[in-house]
Parts: sequence; C-alpha cells; structure tokens
Amino acid sequence: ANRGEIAVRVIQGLKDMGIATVAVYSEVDRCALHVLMADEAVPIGPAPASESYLVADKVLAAAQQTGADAIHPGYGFLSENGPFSQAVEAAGMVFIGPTAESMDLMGDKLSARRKMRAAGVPVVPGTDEAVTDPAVAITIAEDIGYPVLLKASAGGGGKGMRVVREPAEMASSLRQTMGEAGASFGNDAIFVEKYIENPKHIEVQVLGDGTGEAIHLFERECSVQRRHQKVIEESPSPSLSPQLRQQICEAAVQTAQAINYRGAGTVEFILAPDGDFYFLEMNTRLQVEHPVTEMVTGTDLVRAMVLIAQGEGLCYRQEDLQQRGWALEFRLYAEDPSRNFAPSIGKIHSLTIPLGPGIRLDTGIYEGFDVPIHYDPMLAKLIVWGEDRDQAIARSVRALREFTLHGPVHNLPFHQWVLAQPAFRDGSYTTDFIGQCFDSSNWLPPLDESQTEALVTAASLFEAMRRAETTNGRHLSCPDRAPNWRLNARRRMTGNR
Amino acid sequence: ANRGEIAVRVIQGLKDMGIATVAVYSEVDRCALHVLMADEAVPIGPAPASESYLVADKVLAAAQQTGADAIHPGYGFLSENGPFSQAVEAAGMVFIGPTAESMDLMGDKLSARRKMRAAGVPVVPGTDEAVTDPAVAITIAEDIGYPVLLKASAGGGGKGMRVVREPAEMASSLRQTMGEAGASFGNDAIFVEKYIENPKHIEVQVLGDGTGEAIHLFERECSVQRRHQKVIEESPSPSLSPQLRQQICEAAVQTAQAINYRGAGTVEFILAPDGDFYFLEMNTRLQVEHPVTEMVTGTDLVRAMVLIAQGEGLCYRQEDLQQRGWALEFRLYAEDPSRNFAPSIGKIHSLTIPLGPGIRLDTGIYEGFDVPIHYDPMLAKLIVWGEDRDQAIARSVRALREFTLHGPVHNLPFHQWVLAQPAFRDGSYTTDFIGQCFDSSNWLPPLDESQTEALVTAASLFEAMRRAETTNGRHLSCPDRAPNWRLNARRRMTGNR
Amino acid sequence: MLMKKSYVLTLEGTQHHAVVASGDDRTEVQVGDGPAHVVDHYPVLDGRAISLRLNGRMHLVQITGLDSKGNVMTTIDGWPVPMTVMDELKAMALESLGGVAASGTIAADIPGLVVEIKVTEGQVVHQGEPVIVVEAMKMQNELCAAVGGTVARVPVTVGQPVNPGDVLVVIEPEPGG
Amino acid sequence: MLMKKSYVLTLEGTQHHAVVASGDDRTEVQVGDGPAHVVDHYPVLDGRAISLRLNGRMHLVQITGLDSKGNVMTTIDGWPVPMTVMDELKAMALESLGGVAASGTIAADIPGLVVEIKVTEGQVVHQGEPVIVVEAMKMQNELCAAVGGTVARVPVTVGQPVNPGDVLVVIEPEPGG
Repeated sequence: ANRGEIAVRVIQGLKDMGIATVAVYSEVDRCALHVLMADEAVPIGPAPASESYLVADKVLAAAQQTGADAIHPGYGFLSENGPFSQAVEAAGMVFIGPTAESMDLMGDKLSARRKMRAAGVPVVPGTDEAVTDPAVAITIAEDIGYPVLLKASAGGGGKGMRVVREPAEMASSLRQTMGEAGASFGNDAIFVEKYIENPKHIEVQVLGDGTGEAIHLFERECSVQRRHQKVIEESPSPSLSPQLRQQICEAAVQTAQAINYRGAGTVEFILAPDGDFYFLEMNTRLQVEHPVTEMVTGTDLVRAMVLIAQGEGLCYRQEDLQQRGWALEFRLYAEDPSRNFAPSIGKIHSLTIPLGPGIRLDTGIYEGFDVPIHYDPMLAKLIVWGEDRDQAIARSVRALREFTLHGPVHNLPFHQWVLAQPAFRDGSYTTDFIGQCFDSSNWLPPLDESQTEALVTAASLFEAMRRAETTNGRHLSCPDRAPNWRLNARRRMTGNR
Repeated sequence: ANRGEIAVRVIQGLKDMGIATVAVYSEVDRCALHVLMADEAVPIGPAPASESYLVADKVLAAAQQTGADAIHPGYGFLSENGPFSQAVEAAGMVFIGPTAESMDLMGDKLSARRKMRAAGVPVVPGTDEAVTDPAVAITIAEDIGYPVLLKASAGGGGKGMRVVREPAEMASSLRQTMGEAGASFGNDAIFVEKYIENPKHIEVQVLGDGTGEAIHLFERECSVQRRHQKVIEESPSPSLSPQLRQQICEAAVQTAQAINYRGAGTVEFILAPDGDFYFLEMNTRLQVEHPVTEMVTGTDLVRAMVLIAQGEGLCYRQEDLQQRGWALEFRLYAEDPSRNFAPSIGKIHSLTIPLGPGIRLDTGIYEGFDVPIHYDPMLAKLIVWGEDRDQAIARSVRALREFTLHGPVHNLPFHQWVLAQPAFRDGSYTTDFIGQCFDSSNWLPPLDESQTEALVTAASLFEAMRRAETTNGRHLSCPDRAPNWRLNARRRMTGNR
Repeated sequence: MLMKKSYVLTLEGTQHHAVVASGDDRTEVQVGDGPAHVVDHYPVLDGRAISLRLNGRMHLVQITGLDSKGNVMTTIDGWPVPMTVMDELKAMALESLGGVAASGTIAADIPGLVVEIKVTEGQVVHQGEPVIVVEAMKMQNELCAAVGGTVARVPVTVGQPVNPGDVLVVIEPEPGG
Repeated sequence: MLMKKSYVLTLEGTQHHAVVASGDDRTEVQVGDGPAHVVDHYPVLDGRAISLRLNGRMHLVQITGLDSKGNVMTTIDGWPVPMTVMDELKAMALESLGGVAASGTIAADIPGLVVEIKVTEGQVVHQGEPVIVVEAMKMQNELCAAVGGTVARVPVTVGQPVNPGDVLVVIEPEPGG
C-alpha cells in the first residue's frame, strides 16, 4: 500500500519469498515502477495522496477485491496510522507492522517520553506534561538550563519546534508554537526539553515479536540532514565506541520490549557532544534507510517483517547478528541544492546506473518516467558497501560519478560535495553540518581545463550531428514530430559504429 | 590489460582504491565499456586477439607510454603467460599476479601433479610421467582400474582428453590424444589417470603473499557446466560437510604454500561421489567466478591482489574470514542453448537490468553496444546473494525475470531452466548434469494463456502504433533514415503519458 | 469513431488473430474470437516495453521491432519470444506469394472512400485482376484479387467510407486458384 | 573536403568558440584559438553520451538535447553542466536582436557558391540590408547585415565556392549600430 522505491523494494522482497504482489496506484502512477513490477495492480483514485494513497477505505477495498492476505504499508502515507492497521485486521487481513497501540503510544511524544522514562530509557531533560503557562515554562527552563526547545507532542518531521534562548522569548514562542501545533497536528500540547546543540542523530534498528521478545540490528547514523530531513545515512556510526554502541543498542531493545513491539521499528536517539544520548522518538515502520543495516548485517528486513506478521517470530538471534564492513546510503532527491533544495519534477530523459561490486540501487524511477509533482521528491537510493568506511567512501565517489540523470534537477552532485568535506570524512559531522558548511551559492567546484575542453568539444559535435540530421530533412529537435516508439530501426545506427 | 566485464571490474576496483586506470583496446573495442570507463585508453591493434590483446609487446608499450606502474592481466589472454609477466617486471613495472615460475609449474599438469603429490595434496590416481607406449598405459590402467582418462599435460579447457574404458581402445586413443595434444598445445606429453564418473567441481579461492604465507576464502562449486565450461557457480557448495570443507580448504592452502604462491589463485578439485577429492589444477589468476566469494566473505579480491603486488602482504587474516549467506553467479553468454550453445553476436538493442537487494551485476556491455565476433561470448555476470541457498535461488528467479536483453541470442532463459531443475534445487547436480538433463530441442516451457494473450495484445498494439507513425509520414522502420542521435526531443513523447 | 485493423501474429509456431480498434479516447483489442475489450496499455521504459493491465493482472512486455516486415522480439517474465505481426492483408499477400491457398477476401488497407467497383457478384476474376478502387488522401488505391475465382460478395457500394479491415470483396477461389 | 562550422557555446557563464570541420573520413575540432585536431569521438550508451578521446584521456560526456535552440544538458564525471550551443550566425542574430552590439562579420551558413555581391568596400549599409547572395542546391540565400555600418572588407569574389564559417563580408559597425 505505497508507491515509489519503497513499494518496489517491498515487491522485490515479497517476490524473493515467492509471494504474489498487488500494487495500488493513483491516476498519475499508472506507469510508476511499482505498478509495472507488481503481479496485479488496482487504481485507487486521483493524484493527490489525500484522495488515493491516504484513503484507508480505498486501499482496503483494493486488498479485498484482489483477495490479498496481508498489507505492507511501506513508510509514510498510512504506515503509522493506527485506525488503518485496526481496519486491516478487522477486515481479516494481516497488517505487516506493529499494533495500533504501539503506533499511538509512539505517535504522541509526551506519552512516549513518559513510557520511556518509566522503562529506564534516558530521555532529554524536560517536562512530561504539556505546558500552557509561560511562567511554568520559564521555571522549567531555568531548572534545566537554556537554551530549551518547545516541542509539539504530536509534531514530527522537524515541524512544531522552536528554540528558546532566554526567558524574554518564552511567552511569544510558546504562543506561536501552540498555534502552529494546533493548526498542523490538531493538537496544541507543547512540552519543554533541553535543547542540545551540535547533536548527532543515531538510530537503532529493532525487531520485536509482539510478546516482549526484541533484538537490535545495530545503529545507523543519520546526521547529514537538510531542513531536518536525512539525505545520507551510514552504518556503523563513526561516532560510537564499542561500549557506547552496546549501551545505545540495549536502550533501543529496552524500548521495544517495554511496549511489546511487533515487527520492524527504529528507535531514534540524540547523541550529545559529551557522549550522553537521549531517546528522541520511535518510528513504528520500515525506515527509508533500512538498506544500510541490511548490507552491514546481511539481513532482509522486509522478509523479517513478513515472518513476524505470519506469527513465526524473530528470524534472527541476537548472538548471530554482527556488523560487517560499512554501508552508506545516498538519497536521490529531485531537488535543487542551489535553490535551498527546492523540489523539481519532470521526465527522466536519460539515466545511467552505477554497477559493480558493493553497489545496490533501490529505485522508483526509470528512463522515460515522468516524476509527478504530488509526492515526495525522493526518486531512488544508492547504497554502497565497503570493507571499511574509507573503501565505502571511495567506492561511493566512483558510483556517484557513474550515476547520471538528465531530467529533473537532482542532488547527486550535492552528495559528491558532502563526500569531499573534511567534517564528513572524519565523521565529526553533526545535524548542523549542512547548515554550517553548505553555501548554496558557491559549492559547485569549477570545471578543470580538460573537462571544459571535453564539454565544448562534445557539445559542438552534438550540435553538428543534430544539424546534419536536420538538414537531411529530418527535424529531430521538433518535439511534436517525435515518434512514440523507439524501434530498433532507429537504434541500429546509434551506439558505437 | 584485458577487455570486457573483467576489465570493467578491475577498473572499478582500482577506482575504489583511488588508482588511475589505463585501458588497452583493439580496433573493434573503441566503444567497449572498459574503454569508456578508464581514465586513459591506448589502442593496441586489429580485432583479432592474436594481433592485439595477446601481443605482449603492444600491451607493454601501452603501459610504458602512459607511465603505468603496474599491469593487472585479468583472466584469459596474457593472464597466465609466464614470459609476459617476466617482461612486465623486466620493464620495471609490477605484474599484479603470481611469479612466472608458479604459472609455468601449474601450466604443466604433470609437473603440477608431481609437486602436489610431494606436498601431500591428494591427486587423482595415475601416472606422474608421460606415457607413449600403449602397453605401459594398459598396465597402469589395469593397476588403477578402468575407465581411465588420457590427458594432455599441456591441455586445458576440456581439450586434449579422452576416456578409455577397455584395453582394446588404448592404442588408438593414445595415438589420437598425442596427435591432438601435439597439434593444439605443441606438446604431446600424455599421462594416464583414473576417470571419475559423476564428479563435482569444487574449487577454493586462495591468496598468497609470495613468501609461503597463504590463506583460503572458502570454496566455490562450479559443477553446472556445458561443453566443459562453467555457466553457474555458487558459494558455499551444497555438497560439502563442515569437515570436508575444512579438509579441502586446507589442501588448497597447502598447494599455495608449496609453491610460495603470490596473489590470488584458485585450486580446483574434483569431488568423487564417495566423498574423496583430488587436486585437478591451479588457476594462477583472478577467476571469472570470484564475485561469489566476494559476496559471501565480504572481501574485494582485486584490492587484495593489488595490496599483495604492492608488497603489503595479505590484507585478511584467516581467522577473520567466514562465509555469510549464499551467492550464485550466472554467466550471461551470447549463445543459443537450443543450438548446442552456439555463440551469437550483434547489437544490444534493449537491456533491462535487475536491481534491488542482493543483486550485483558485473557487465561489459550496455544498450547500443555491438558485440564483436572476435572474443569470448560472455557479456556479463549476474551475482545474487541471499541469506541462505533457498533465498538466493528465489531471488535469482526474480532477478532473471527482471533481466532482459534484446539483440544477440543469449542464455538467460537457460539459467531459469536450470533453477527449475530438481537436481539443481537439491544440490545433487554433477558436472554431467546438463549433458544428462538438458534437451536442447525441448526445454522452453510453453507460454501460459495469459502470457500468450499479453504477447498477442502487446505486439498488435506495437504494430498499430508503429503503423500510425509511418502513415503520419515518418518511416521509422526504415533503417537508412534512422537518426544518429537520440535527442530528448525524440524521447519526450515516449514513456508513460 | 474507432479505426479497426486486423493483425495476424505468429508465436511459437501458432497463428493468432487480433483486431485493434483505436479511437482518440480509447483502444479496444480483440484476440482470436474472444470479446473485444478496452485495453489499459502504455509504452514504458522509454519505449522498450509495453505495460498491459489485463483484468487486473499486470504484464510487462519488452518489445523491439526488428524490421518493417513485422518481425519483433518480445520478452515476458524473462522468457524471450520472437514473433511476427502483420496486418491481415499483408499476411494474405505473403500467403498467396508463398503459393499457399490465399484467401479470397479483400479488405481495406487504409481508411478511405470506395470510388469504383470493377466487378459484380458472380463474375469470374483472375488472380491479380483489379477489382475495386478505394480513394484516400486524394490517392486512388486499386486493390487486386489475391486469387482467381468467382466474386461471391461485394458488401460495399461506391461512395461508401471504409476503414482498414473492412471487407470489400469476397472471391470464391477456383480449385487450385 | 572538410565542411567547416563555427559554434558559440556558453557554460558556467563563459562563452567558448569552437569550429567543427567534418569530412567523410574524419572530424577536426578547434576549441578557442587552440589548434584544430582530429577528434576521436563516438556516440555511445545508445545515444545518451559521447565518448571522447583527447590526447589519450577518456571523457564520457552524457548529453541530452533539450530543444532546437541549442540548450543541452551535459554531465561529466558526475557533474551536471547545462550548456547552450549554437552556430555562430544564429548567435549573432540573437545578439543583434538582443540589442547587444552585434558583430559585423557575415560568414557562410551553408556550403555554396557566391553568386552576387551587393556591396563594395567603403559602402555604408543599414542593419538588415542584403549584402551578398550565396547559392546552394539551386537555392539563393541572401545574407543581410546584422548591424549597420561601413563595409570594411569583402574577402570573396563572385563565383567563389565557400564553406560554412567562411567570412564573406566584414562590416565596421557605426557607433550604436
């Protein structure tokens, strides 16, 4: 019940288990890759997600109509929607994910904080109750020390947060944050917590069997973020000592056990410069960045989720799991780094995919696909594995040079930029890294002479050949006469002869 | 100093180490993928390998002209040519491979037999001396028991071998084999060894530092062969018990140590149905099927070779190496299984590559490339990793369905056929498997109704659209008017709108 | 208005018939004597394949045109299947050329107007003899008898607009015609 | 015989000039005022890219034509670089249209024969005034002044064959021409 690369990933995972697949799609997604790859596909309405992918009833109907036994929600859309998972189970189907209770509990930051504190998991110093009175907020702030963060209990994705650095700001900030929260999440509960500067984002992949059994698949570091969104993730984290790794992974397992978590989940922590870590939130779904964990631990999380949902419990034992090598994930976004990462859309005119050792590509696009405006601009994920971090980085540089896309503006060059930064190379980067180091007006390295000569030569030759064709009576550069079909006949003369 | 997928693999491996690369190419290979990917490229003559890739002087000159520090020979061509490696070193460059002594020793089956027997490695019962007199051969045969195999000491690739089942055949067989050997290998030395029926081909990857230090990277099974050539390889082997695995791997290490082997090599064994195994030969180069070992052990053999060549010794310790999961390799050959695997050539009109978890593709081709007649018909290798053999097989089925190629006739469907065979599924297959089970005249499964309907519908629509274009005044199906350039303009209307 | 066209396809040695009726808004396909239904289809993968949705089931058919003679290479579920596809008339023509007993049915090749009918029912015609003229885009196309025989039916009249696939003249082949 | 053509390219905000001289057997390219040399180049990746070999170094340039106005998207070493490329005349035309001081140099657009010279050195011409006629494939192409000014040179004579890029007339633009 999803679209794009995650739907493709899930379909591939199910096929790898010999399970038949049904895709759902909105009007603009008839030719999306997940639809092309599925065994069956059901249209569920107009392009806007609110009229298709987010409409529980339509997804349910599609599943019933095709006689599906279970629904995998992917991420986003209905993946963390308690009522939907209940409806799926009420309809006699299996929801491949956690219980509605777990979702609701973790969906509310305040209830999650309370639960975790009770379970002995460290949480960021602050309140466990909603605050409405600035005076109260100020007392708390004095108590835990400025700066503090005002956070919407129902918030997420970086929205509904505000830093307060001195008492004077408190009243207005509180008012504004409550306003936003009420507007965006229909819940204006706000709480106060210590604002940790230059933190790292460390998260731990967990699997739970729903009866209190839980294991971890080690950590991922996702501190490379722009606008509070992850763009590059890696596993292991370069920031954890073996001891710290063990502590943080154990805390994650505690978290999962405390709520009898079922399925795959991610416990997110915030790691302070002083080495203290605090529970941030738990994502009760498969994560975008799950492949780095799969590459390093040699596992298949989709398979694990399905087996758990089938009641077969955990397919791994903690003692059998270990990290081997290093994996990096680069999210390919249709966005313009030079324009503050503004989203871009359009047809994929040309796509060259990196191949060879240590390369995995999870993609939702293909050459000729037209990227619609209506959804997340993430097109694909390049995952690179290496024996160690240095090799993984070197291999990533190679892969990003092989990886080309003409069509929407995209962020592949941005990834090359990140790989060249000392703060990334030495692993010291924090979630403020991009904000501090990236200058959108001046980040592209100038072309060297040989590159410029090559480009000038190539473009002239291109134009000369194009012109030669045109004057031969064919008007290739005139779109309205472009044929619909790429016949071999047309291709016979392209290429290398 | 090679071409095709292995040259691409080596170039990628070197780039992953930050090392600049120089490709050599024959006249027909100017647009081969290894040339496109290299930093520099040097033409070394006409298409026939005997006038280009096999000419040591030309390769050397190219290396010197570009100031190369070292040469990686890949496999085939000059990779096991002692004089070449000596010439490279004489020219003050590094040959990334073993010493000429090792190559020569292992290149001669008789000297290899003697050496191995001395080193305590089990060899197939037979003679260690050349035989010319039928009478002598018969005595030996009586001694070790029929059937026996007459083998050319300089033979290889399944040539220069003859099975003798009774004394009466000996004289003529011996004469013929000597004749063949003299003609094909310029050396008519023949020896007699026991012929083992229904054997399995097990080989062990080894790394040696050249001073007697050697380690193994576990086994590969390569019993799926047609015309004595491997088509599918896997690691681990489904045929080895842990004990047997240990014995055979230790024998391989003994072999490498016995000759102070330097670099990456493969010790091939023949495994008899009764569980006995015998030394067959040692390949003193990187093997086609090395990726299955890399996937299972999490290593990079090209990197290991380079580090050894740089004098940094072995980059792995035996105790750190272990097998994780299961890997299968499928060789994509341009050949027609229905016509006794006769080679095919031609332009790659259309290529769809499998992606997603557990998939690796090492390729020497791309869409638009024209497969030349002059070289090995192997175009690419699909390597599939799974947590266990069942998952690896299921995933391979999925990947082979995603993998399509229009152009030369190829063997991807043949791989699907193999995966469906009980003898392969249960791992009991031997090197005689294809010969015994494959009926070239009747192996393609009939299409089911829905597939037929889909094809008929698709082809009719295809023809209808093509016709529509033609009558619109464009003559797409007329090659001589095909444009040289695939402009976006032409592509704008293709795809999904 | 739907424009109909009949195709003869050969795969795995068997012949199949299909009728494609395409309009501006939709395309109907009829395979064999099955029902004609609207087909949910799109060219995808930059023109390398057609995506078909046949009663809910998805089929991704890779297809490459090899020449203008209707030889195409297709792949479905990873199995390569060579096919030939041509419109019915061409098929007939080839048959008659091939000496195989050709059909006596003459159908329209292009959409147009019947401007002249050179034969009447019962008349004897020889193979290759012009029997009817269809005008399209100011061009007169003379259609000839693929076989010799007796004119059995002429289901059209002068001035009548016809679409590709419409039967114009039916000839009863004479023995060995 | 080589057919020459001059191009004006813009990338990263700077303008570059290149001359492509193509014959049946080889193609020479001259970038800026560097030497013209034979370029080892092939369209590859099914037309998605050009493979260049410039004194031994390999460059794989992905290139996609975006329109007929010379806007192309290129990628080299993983860096996307938008460019515009157009032949010199078109560039001039655009410049003059853009009101920017246009060049007074008029060069041949197509290979042909000079059939008429409408001006003499020293003569004053107005922008848009026809100055020379080149015939190619039985078609007379009248070339006009991109700027007004005084004719400085007419390096060709009637009856002379010219190739694209050859200078035909040079006009000394008048201030603000």
